Amino acid sequence: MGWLVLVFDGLLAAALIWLAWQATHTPGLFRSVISFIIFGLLMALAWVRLDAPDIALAEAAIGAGATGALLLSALGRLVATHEEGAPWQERRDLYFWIPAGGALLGLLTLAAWMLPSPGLGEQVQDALPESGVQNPVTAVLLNFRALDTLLEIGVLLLAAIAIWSLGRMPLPSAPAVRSPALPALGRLLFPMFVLVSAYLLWRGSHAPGGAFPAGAVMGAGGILTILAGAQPWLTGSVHGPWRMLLSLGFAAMLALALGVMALGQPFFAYPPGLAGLIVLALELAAGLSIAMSLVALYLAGQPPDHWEGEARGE
Amino acid sequence: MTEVFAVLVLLLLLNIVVGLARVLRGPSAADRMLASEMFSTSAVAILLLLAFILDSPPLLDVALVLALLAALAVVTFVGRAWSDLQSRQSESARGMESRESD
Amino acid sequence: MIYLLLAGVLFVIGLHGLFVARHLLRKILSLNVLSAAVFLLLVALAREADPLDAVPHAIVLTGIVVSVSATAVALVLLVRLSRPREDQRKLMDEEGG
Amino acid sequence: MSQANTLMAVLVGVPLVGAIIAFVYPRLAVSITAVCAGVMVAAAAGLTRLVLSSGVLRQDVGGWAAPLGIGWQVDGLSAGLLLLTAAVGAAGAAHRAFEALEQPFFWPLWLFLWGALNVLFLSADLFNLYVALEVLSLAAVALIAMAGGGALPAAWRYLLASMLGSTVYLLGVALLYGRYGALDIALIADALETDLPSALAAALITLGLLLKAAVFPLHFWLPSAHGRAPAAVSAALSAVVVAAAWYLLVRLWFAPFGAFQGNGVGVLFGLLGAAAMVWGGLLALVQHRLKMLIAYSTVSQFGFGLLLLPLAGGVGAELAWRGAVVIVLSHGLAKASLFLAVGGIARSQGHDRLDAVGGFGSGGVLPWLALVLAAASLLGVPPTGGFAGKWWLLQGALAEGAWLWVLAILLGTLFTAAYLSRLLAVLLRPAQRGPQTGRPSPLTALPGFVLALMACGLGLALPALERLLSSALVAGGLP
Repeated sequence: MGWLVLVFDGLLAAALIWLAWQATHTPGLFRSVISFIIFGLLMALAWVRLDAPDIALAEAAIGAGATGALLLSALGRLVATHEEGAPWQERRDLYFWIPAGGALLGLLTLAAWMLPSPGLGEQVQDALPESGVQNPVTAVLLNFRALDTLLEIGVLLLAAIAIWSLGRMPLPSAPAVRSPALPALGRLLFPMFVLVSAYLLWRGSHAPGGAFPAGAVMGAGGILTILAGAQPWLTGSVHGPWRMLLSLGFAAMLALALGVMALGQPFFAYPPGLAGLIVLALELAAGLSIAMSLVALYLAGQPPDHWEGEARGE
Repeated sequence: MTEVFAVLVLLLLLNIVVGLARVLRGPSAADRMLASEMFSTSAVAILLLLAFILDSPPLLDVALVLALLAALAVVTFVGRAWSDLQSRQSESARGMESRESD
Repeated sequence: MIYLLLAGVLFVIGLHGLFVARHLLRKILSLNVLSAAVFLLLVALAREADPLDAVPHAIVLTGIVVSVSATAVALVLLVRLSRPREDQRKLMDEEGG
Repeated sequence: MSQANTLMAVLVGVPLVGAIIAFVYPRLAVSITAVCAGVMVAAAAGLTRLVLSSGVLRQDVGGWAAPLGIGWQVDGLSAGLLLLTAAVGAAGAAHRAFEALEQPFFWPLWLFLWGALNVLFLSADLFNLYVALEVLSLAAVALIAMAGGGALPAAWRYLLASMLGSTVYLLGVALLYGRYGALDIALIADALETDLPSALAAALITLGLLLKAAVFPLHFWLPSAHGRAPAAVSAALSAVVVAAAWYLLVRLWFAPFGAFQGNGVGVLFGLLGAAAMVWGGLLALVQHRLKMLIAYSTVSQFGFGLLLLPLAGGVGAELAWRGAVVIVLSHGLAKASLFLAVGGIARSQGHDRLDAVGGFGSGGVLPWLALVLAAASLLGVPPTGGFAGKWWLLQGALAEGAWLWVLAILLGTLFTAAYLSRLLAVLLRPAQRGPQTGRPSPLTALPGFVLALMACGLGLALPALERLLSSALVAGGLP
């Protein structure tokens, strides 16, 4: 069995390196983007090999789904998709890069090799009963290091605001060439997306899953329905519900972090006994906001205040 | 039995590696997209097999998510890049006047 | 461990790509490869620890979200950079209509 | 629940809550920002008083102690920078509100920027700092890009540089975590050994931060970004965001990486600082636009802050420390004031070209007064804050007999005088009336003027500053 694992790792590593090179160094932007999407796909396998199913889930949802959709749609919106000549300017710079890169690689690997990696596994195990959940990753994310997660959800909201601040959507979101299959596919698959994300959310408290993969799946479903031409309630106007939904996760976490102080607890310290319930509520709110943010990132600009009927491919 | 599965996993991974040539050679964007779809199908199969070998049910969830979201990339591709390419081609077929007036 | 080496190689590839790539989209891809390398290193280290350490996993999850957000902003900025005139025309159309 | 915990929670929570409200209800944005600004100025002042009375404060976020949870830590240095952030944040917001531009997304982005800065100055956790740095960069990029046109490429370069900077930083953090199994600065400082992984981590983290701080020779993105952004944004970026990267450098090189000091590392920083002063000064001398001149002056002035590191180990350490911090604080106030003043002048004239802009009094008297006062502090005319800082830094260098750094300080001051004289030469021209359409409200000049007064007044608050920056109130102590 040992050699099988070794061959598997070797093949995976070789493929990843090759794909990374393809994505960054070969002519043809479309080819680069496709290579990068496959890179994400294989990274999910690498995470599985490294015993990190939580990250594998996120990578599967993000790498294969959301980032792919973002990159492809950006590619479609770029004016010059064709790129002439070599993807980089001078091959002379290799005289610098080969020794420099080699030295960096050697240093990094040597340093990484020397690391004892004591880790915090034991502390996490000890504190797990008090965290309110059984999945250690969820416990770290939503209890021990909840401040990081608060800021992370904040980054998503911030990215959506930043993108809206850059202007309106650059192009109507409906495809230029209409396919009758798309709306049908969207309608057919959307319930599946909702179901799977609800399942992942529920799994999160005791097994890999949780707000992020759930939100990413839900966001992917949202992008699908937009592609299928059903988005009238997603308006950029102040009166629509979208702004509230975008901020829901961030607002809920902040309200909780500050709210517990009214109960005499320090900032972000969950009252004993309520931790499990709080984590679940936070995951629900965060998941919804993550989904909404991903859709906002995909639209690449502030959507119109009113969608016109014709833009929806009806 | 797990031995057989492990060999299968390896074969599937090899399948991906060989298939990468299709991504490299194209020639058309659709070829590349289809090849990448083949990869996600293979990856789902690898994950399912690994879930049995390692006896780790979370991997089934990963496979599920991967299977669902792989559809998204294709749909985006069809909906955006492909149709854009087509409309651009038809546009350039119509002549260059419209472009110069821009 | 093969994954530590992999992380190193990916880091160098990403760095090189970032500096020499001409097209801006490829610079974004390079940055993503770069951060994937760092995440890989973190998780590979977590695996060495005994018992399995959940903190790097959480850190990487946070990092992935952050990098997706930054990538999205960069992509939109790139699109705006590449077609400024068209954007302005669209904006004018909107304000006119 | 202690008072310190409440104050820190307010500094983090209030701007973020404000950002949400400003985004969801744009009509309330200005008033909610005003409320937040008031609360944060009060909280920063309260926290500073608390530090003065009870020493270094430390809190565990969420009740989880350090290796597992995230710690907040406030000492004299972070209190000073929190105060600077509050002053510049409030003044910039007021300037923007008086300008009355129709850009509703400015307010949530501004509050995000402010919140991220507060987290940065509070947090003692390396990964939490990473996330805060990302929030900071994204908000800053969006604020720069808001100006449109030529600001877009600047925003793009800034985004790319800071994404690379944070990735390199994170790689360093990963190595440290793999080495010590902790992310808390104090814990790592206790455990640090001078081996290869730690040295590499120190180098990577420093490189990432230098990229974010735009230190020579990694300054390529800064001037165009700071020069093209809207006035309030340039003020915040140049005054506080650059200072934040400097703060992290000092924090890390004083406590955990202090063990590597003395291997010529300090000299390296000093040379970088000196080079930044000269190069930034030279480029400031050849600029054709007011805002670009001021932006290059930031590259140059940052060099003074870096001189702290070569001086930190010797007998003049405490003087140099006090001097460098005061320079950074007074530079922040003066630079923000300059950007706000020039922003007002540029708006009234319709441009900010050095050869064509009108003299003293064009577009109101107040911005010109602010300009003069801020320039005096930047130059180091007694009794301004800038003078006190440079004096202490020079005293520290003299006490150690470090003639190279004495020379650098004098040279830097000379360059400052040279490029500021170009600015002040404009004063002597006859006043011009700009186009009537672009006349801003006279109130817009007020915040910048107040900041300039504060920069000068800093020189009168020296006893309090001396107490705040005394070695007893520095977390981890002076090395």
